[in-house]
Amino acid sequence: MVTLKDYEGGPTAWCPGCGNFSILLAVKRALVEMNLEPYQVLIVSGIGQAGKLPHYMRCNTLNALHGRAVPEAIGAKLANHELKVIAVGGDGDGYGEGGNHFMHAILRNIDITYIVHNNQIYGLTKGQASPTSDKGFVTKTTPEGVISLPFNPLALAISLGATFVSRGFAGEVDHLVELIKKAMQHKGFALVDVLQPCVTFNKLNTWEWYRKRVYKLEGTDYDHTNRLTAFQKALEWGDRIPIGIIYKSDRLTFDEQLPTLKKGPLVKQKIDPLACEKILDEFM
Amino acid sequence: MVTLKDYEGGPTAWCPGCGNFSILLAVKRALVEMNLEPYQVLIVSGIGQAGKLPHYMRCNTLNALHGRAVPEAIGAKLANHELKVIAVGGDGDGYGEGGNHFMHAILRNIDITYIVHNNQIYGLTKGQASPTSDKGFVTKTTPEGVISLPFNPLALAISLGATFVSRGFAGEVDHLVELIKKAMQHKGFALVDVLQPCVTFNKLNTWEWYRKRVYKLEGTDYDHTNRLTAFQKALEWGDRIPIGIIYKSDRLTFDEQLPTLKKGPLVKQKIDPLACEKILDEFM
Amino acid sequence: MTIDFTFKIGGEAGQGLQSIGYALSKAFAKGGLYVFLNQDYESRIRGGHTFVQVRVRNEPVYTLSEEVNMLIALNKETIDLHKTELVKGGAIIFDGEKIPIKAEDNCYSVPLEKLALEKGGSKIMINTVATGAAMGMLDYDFNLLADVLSEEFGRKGKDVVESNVKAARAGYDYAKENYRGKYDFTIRPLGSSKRMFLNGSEAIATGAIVAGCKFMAGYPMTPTSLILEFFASKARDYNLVFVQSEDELAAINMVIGAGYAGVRAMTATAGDGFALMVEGLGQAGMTETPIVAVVGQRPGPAVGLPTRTSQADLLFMIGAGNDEFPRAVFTPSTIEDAFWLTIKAFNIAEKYQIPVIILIDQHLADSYRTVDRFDLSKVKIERGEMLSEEQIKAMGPYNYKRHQFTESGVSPRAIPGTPGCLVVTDADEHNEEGHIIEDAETRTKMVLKRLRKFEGVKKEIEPPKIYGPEDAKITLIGWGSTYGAIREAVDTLRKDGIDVNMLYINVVWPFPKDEVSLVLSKAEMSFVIENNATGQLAYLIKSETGREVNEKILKFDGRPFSPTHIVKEVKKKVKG
Amino acid sequence: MTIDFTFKIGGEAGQGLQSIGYALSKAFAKGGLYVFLNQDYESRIRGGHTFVQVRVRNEPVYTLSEEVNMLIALNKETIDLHKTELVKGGAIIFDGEKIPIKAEDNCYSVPLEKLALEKGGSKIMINTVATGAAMGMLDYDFNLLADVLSEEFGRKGKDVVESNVKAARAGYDYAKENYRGKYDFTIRPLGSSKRMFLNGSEAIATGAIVAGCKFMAGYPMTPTSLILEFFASKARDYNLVFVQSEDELAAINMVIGAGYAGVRAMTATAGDGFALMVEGLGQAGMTETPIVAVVGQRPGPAVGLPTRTSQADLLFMIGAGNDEFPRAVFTPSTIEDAFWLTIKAFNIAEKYQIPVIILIDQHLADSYRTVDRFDLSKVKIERGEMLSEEQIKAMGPYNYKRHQFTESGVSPRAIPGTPGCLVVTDADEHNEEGHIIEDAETRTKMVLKRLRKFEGVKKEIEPPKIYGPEDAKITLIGWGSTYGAIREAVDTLRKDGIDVNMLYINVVWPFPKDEVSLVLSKAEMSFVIENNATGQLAYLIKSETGREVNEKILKFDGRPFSPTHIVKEVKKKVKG
Ligand SMILES: Cc1ncc(C[n+]2csc(CCOP(=O)(O)OP(=O)(O)O)c2C)c(N)n1
Ligand SMILES: Cc1ncc(C[n+]2csc(CCOP(=O)(O)OP(=O)(O)O)c2C)c(N)n1
Ligand code: SF4
Ligand code: SF4
Ligand SMILES: [Mg+2]
Ligand SMILES: [Mg+2]
Repeated sequence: MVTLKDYEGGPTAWCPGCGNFSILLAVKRALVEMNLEPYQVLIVSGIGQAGKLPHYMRCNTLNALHGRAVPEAIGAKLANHELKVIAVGGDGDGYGEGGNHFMHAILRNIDITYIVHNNQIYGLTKGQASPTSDKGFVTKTTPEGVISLPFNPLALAISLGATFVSRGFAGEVDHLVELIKKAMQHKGFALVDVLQPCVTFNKLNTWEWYRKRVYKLEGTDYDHTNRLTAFQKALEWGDRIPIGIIYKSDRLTFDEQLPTLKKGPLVKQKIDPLACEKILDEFM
Repeated sequence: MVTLKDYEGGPTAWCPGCGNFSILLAVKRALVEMNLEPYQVLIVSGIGQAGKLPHYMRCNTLNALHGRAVPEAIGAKLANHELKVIAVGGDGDGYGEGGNHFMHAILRNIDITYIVHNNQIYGLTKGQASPTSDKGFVTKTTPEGVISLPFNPLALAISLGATFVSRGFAGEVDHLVELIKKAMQHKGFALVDVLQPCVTFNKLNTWEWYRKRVYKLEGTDYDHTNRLTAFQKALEWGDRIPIGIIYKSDRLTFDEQLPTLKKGPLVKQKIDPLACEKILDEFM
Repeated sequence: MTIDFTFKIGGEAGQGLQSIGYALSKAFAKGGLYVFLNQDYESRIRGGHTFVQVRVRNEPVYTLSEEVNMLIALNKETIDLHKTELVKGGAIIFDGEKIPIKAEDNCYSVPLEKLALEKGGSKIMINTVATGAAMGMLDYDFNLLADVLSEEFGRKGKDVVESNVKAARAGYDYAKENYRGKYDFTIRPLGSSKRMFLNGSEAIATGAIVAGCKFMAGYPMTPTSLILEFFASKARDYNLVFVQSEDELAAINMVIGAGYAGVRAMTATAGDGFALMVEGLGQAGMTETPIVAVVGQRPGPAVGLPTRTSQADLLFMIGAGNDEFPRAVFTPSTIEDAFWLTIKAFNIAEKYQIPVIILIDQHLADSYRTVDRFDLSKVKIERGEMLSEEQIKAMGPYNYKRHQFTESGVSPRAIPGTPGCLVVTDADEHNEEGHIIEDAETRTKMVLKRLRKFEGVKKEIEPPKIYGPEDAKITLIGWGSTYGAIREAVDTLRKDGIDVNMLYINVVWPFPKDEVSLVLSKAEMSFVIENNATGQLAYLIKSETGREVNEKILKFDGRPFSPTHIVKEVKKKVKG
Repeated sequence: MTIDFTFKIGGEAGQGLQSIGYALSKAFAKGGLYVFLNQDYESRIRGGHTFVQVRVRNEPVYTLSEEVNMLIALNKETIDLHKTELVKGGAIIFDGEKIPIKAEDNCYSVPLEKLALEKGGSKIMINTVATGAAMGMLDYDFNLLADVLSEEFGRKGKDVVESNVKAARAGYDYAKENYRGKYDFTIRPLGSSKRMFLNGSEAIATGAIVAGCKFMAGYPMTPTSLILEFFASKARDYNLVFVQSEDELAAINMVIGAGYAGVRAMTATAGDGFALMVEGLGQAGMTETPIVAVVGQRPGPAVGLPTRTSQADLLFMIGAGNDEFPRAVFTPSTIEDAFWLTIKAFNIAEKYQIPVIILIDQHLADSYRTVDRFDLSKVKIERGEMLSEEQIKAMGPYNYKRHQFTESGVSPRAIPGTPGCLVVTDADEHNEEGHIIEDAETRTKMVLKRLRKFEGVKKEIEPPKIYGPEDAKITLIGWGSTYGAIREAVDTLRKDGIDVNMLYINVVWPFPKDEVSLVLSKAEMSFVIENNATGQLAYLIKSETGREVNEKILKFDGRPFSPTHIVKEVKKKVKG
């Protein structure tokens, strides 16, 4: 039996009170509850506070470049689709620098889980606006307040045909554990956007701010299989903020559609130069 | 009076029968009908067949890098917001390489018009799949057919809060002229995605294929001010493909929200080192 | 009899010049002749002006020739532009019914369109008719051409093959009946060949597959799109995965992910596309992930001349990336070199856990040559230190350290997913376990560990080769695709009594400092020959050896060197 | 009396060490003293270990000192780690109620937390109390500290100012009352200063605004985020536009768009972020668009040590981008240099229509120094050939050619939107009008035109400066932020009888070949001193001049050089 101890990592460098601790705990708990051994799991992370997550636990870890966790995760997954691959990063990381990869990963429906620590701020670089910062939010780079609309990852994901779109909250760990488990069980690209208070730099979207607004979709009569109502739900932001699975559907994954992978992971395929004579024949 | 002759450019390098010719004509006609002089207009283009458009007419032209037409257009617009700025590119250019900029330009609602020649293929590089290629489409890089979902620029734009989202068709030039004019008159980021047959490399989505499916929203009772039905409309693709304005709304543009620009274009601001003494005072 | 015969096939893009050139070449290759084919095309799909050159010899051929023996003109512009390149007695084949010119003596009109319609049933056959006509003019064995057409169109069904053969035959017969006698040059098969005919892109893509590259991600870009396309086309049969990525950043990072996971992985792009991969290159350097990147040079800066050739990215490749990390840069000179160096690239990448760049150019990527069949039994796969499940077990549970300090700097790899070990790495500076650190001591040791690997790489590199006598007075120095042109220039110059040899550098990094220095110390005079405007190899030689090359022959108009051009330039300096 | 006094303020991130250091520094600066402040911090926001050093002198100061006179310890770790750095008689200030250590003679406990709560009303005031205590120990003029606090907290209202002053006073009085007498070192104001106190980032951002830079786009990245933030904060008052872009690719391309439109524009990033701007750099080169990019070096490769210093991107900057195009790379050495070279960067960028890189590092970006107020009347704005509306008119309608061939290679610019002209340019190779071309002749001419501009740039560059006697036997060579440390090392070495000078290169490209060669030819022995592992400047010197530097003093652990370190290393080689 796998236990939380198996996932215990080194000391963290996050601020006391940061929402990241809860997310770290939720990830570990989800893995334990799924009875996965650390060696079966690969976490690919970006750069930022969120990106440090795998260093604070135990599993295979590829701490990628800022914004590039998703493509590195895709490469690793396609090379060895027996690995359970999770990509982790921040809102700046995933929706700013990595925005293009995010979109195209959705279109491909690669079978990975993507957890975004969405604190609506650039934490590690000390408090600049992020793509998800609310309008009017004053930060070091927006002294007059943010004037762009905040990036809505859920609506975007639904618009592009994502098959698993969800939102969690660092303040609801049990709920988050379930979300992460469901995301990992889902076949295809699964987004878990997690509202994460940054106690140091985001004095607007605080624990309190979120707690007051957040409500769980589970238990309501919300139907997460209808794309249109899901889209509507994804737009909800303000007094009430839904958490839970916003949208879920089924569609073949990228990996499933590759004939090659039916024969087993690429990494286990033999290298055999002599099997290539036929290619040379074509040039004769 | 400005005439089409004012916009007449050099010889083109497109294939005979290509949909790009109609788009070129529509752009010129729209500018003429808006009575804009070539010197008032800046076209920033990407790299690809579509990106060559400004070379085949007469106007200020910044032929940017592949995928970077939008940021270069943004920079130029903010430097001189009296210019009428159009960004032009292909589907690979704008939705593949430039996907991240596309998203963030929508969030900012910068006042530029973005025309995408969407031929669902990489034309200039001779026929690889593009982000908008239909599933199953066999191309040089997808010998077994495309396995990703096609990128839906309209749905995506609506999901991110774009204020002008439209689709034209190279086979409907009059309609396209009107669209482009409306897009240019619109304050904010205006998307004109144009279905453009590539007669050489796209043997699936041909003139005929489009003609059979395309229908105009103008004249129907479609209401392009409702975001939810617009989203639904944007998802329509297959037997029937709507063209026209899919969604339109109003929201302050990025440029309007910058206090600096109220004092006139940056490019006309004087450079006066001595006016900066106050900054030095702060260091004393 | 000596055969050295060049066809130039000109017309507009979209007229199928390439298929004429290819069919001719293949037919000659099948007849045991040696063939070199190069292409000149614009960044457009239809119209404009484009040409293909096919050079046929009875001896090995390495490069193009400026002297044209037969001009196959599919439009008038071709005649206007290239007439003067014809040697004395050179022929022009054209369709007199379509191109109204004052036919001179050497102009042989063939009713291409008429025959295409009559015999092939479609205008598309014009190029097949032209191919046949050229063969007829030379009285070459028609059956060999028919074989080629069968192979080419076999997939499309019997009917297509038949109408093509008919069209070719019509051209063949027309030319033979009307012009043999008047035109008397002949090419005959030398015997049945066992040679391949392929271009640089195909050689690299094949090399990658042979080397066990299982994963490729890339974003299309001239001149390396064909590498991606070729690899993609073989995915089903050879258990490969190809991903067309959304951009170049995704491509290199996917490749890093795959390399991390233990698979040989590659990307291909142009110099301008590589500009978007520079951060990823550093990531491979930092995480010690083996990757191979093919970079095809074309003139720049930025987009430049997308379909033309260049050698101006040499220093860029060596210096790209923030901070310092070992890498290798291979610059294959020929089709054979492209194939074998690709295999070596994977070996070096894995043994030293570094990124390896294969730097080619449009001329090498797009030019075809007849080469001896690659002997696959000679292929060596060296994956470096890669721990087996048993070895991991023997280490004790979770004792594995991805970035362990070692004398060689190389830390054994393990496959993520192996029970009992975790593979941890980081774009940040890290400790032996792969976890992020801040302290000065670990940092210093890690930098030195990474740099130490370069000493190993250096030992793997074969010294550059000399063509011609070791002790020649004059040395011509080149790298990359200019090999053929310089080699032939050496032959010509020596025949003309100029004592010259060639030093050829196909691995520019690690730079073969001592060998180059030695050669330069012996030569009385030295030239670099490069497709760039500043002489980058000359600069690198100076940086590395402290020695100045005497003269530079530079060309940066996007067109490849010809031997004649080099001969002329060398003579200017040597005589002057 | 000579004053050379170093404070080291240590603790965890988030404890406000920087504000202690800054307040101390400012108070000394106001008293006419010379101050240098440098920071050492980890890539985290709270916790870990971090420190600030403040060095105060009665003479100009250019660098840090390794000898600490007063350690202000906000936690125990600081004492453990840095105790040994104290000079004889050096003091430790700490809160004995919170940090239970065996107090030795030089340990001066101040109840920081207690006083903060009692007098300031909040724990936040701990650092203000500490600042006061340090001043009290030294019997410095309290009013100057009170002034600083008023300025700092003025925006936050009177109450905040008052409680801060009270807290500081409490610390001041406590220290003075309890320890003066026992501790007898004193610092007194030298007179009222007219000096500024700022860091490299502020100098560059200010330089940009002064130079008329109106547009900045950037993506945050240590160590240059402050440049972006400073610029953004001045947008309203100085009519600027700042855009935080979605990534670095957008940043540089926005800047190119703005530069094209006729506005001075800039971006700032780190070496790793610049790796994503390489294609854009080429685009600026190709379209001849003036842009300025600040690149702040930190250890790599890839993400490396994000908050530390490095000088390992020198060759990367010079070689970045496919194909060849002129650029300039400035490597400012001091705060003053950073300011003036930024202004020059804009002038050169516009006069020659090229990209200019300002290459700094974390140490220069984050370190503060007292400097004489910049004389803004000396600022020259040179925009190069920029056609007015009248000149355009005089040319006749639509006769303007953006890329006109000229002798200098520079084609006059016009502002898009000017009636009667069109400004056309292209990332592809183009003709004089700016339209895309394919032909070899235009291509060749355009390449040469672009490269010709470099000759003009070369003439603009001031020769590198020598510090110390011109004809010294030993020359220490540096670039960038090491100026101060090397300069002081020269002073020390000369005092110790070693005949040494310093050659300082603050423009590395175009490289001042002749001047460096001359200096090296005169020196009997030469050293490069660089924050990298391979000696990149030494390599560049060899490449450019053919001369080998004798010795390298290298350091690549992310920490800046100290003069002592350099002195020691030089002596090792000189004596040995
Ligand atoms: C290419 C690149 N650009 C910029 C940075 C600097 N950087 C590090 S983390 C970060 C953003 C952090 O914000 P986010 O992704 O939201 O993560 P958080 O710290 O808030 O968890 C940035 C801009 C970088 N490391 N690499
Ligand atoms: C950075 C970069 N990557 C790749 C290319 C090569 N390239 C030129 S055009 C093009 C795509 C063309 O497709 P699209 O954008 O749809 O335009 P189209 O030709 O179909 O109009 C590509 C990949 C490039 N020029 N730059
Ligand atoms: S800065 Fe914000 S996100 Fe980062 S660790 Fe601190 S609280 Fe968490
Ligand atoms: S390749 Fe396609 S898109 Fe390009 S010009 Fe030809 S038809 Fe048009
Ligand atoms: Mg964040
Ligand atoms: Mg396209």
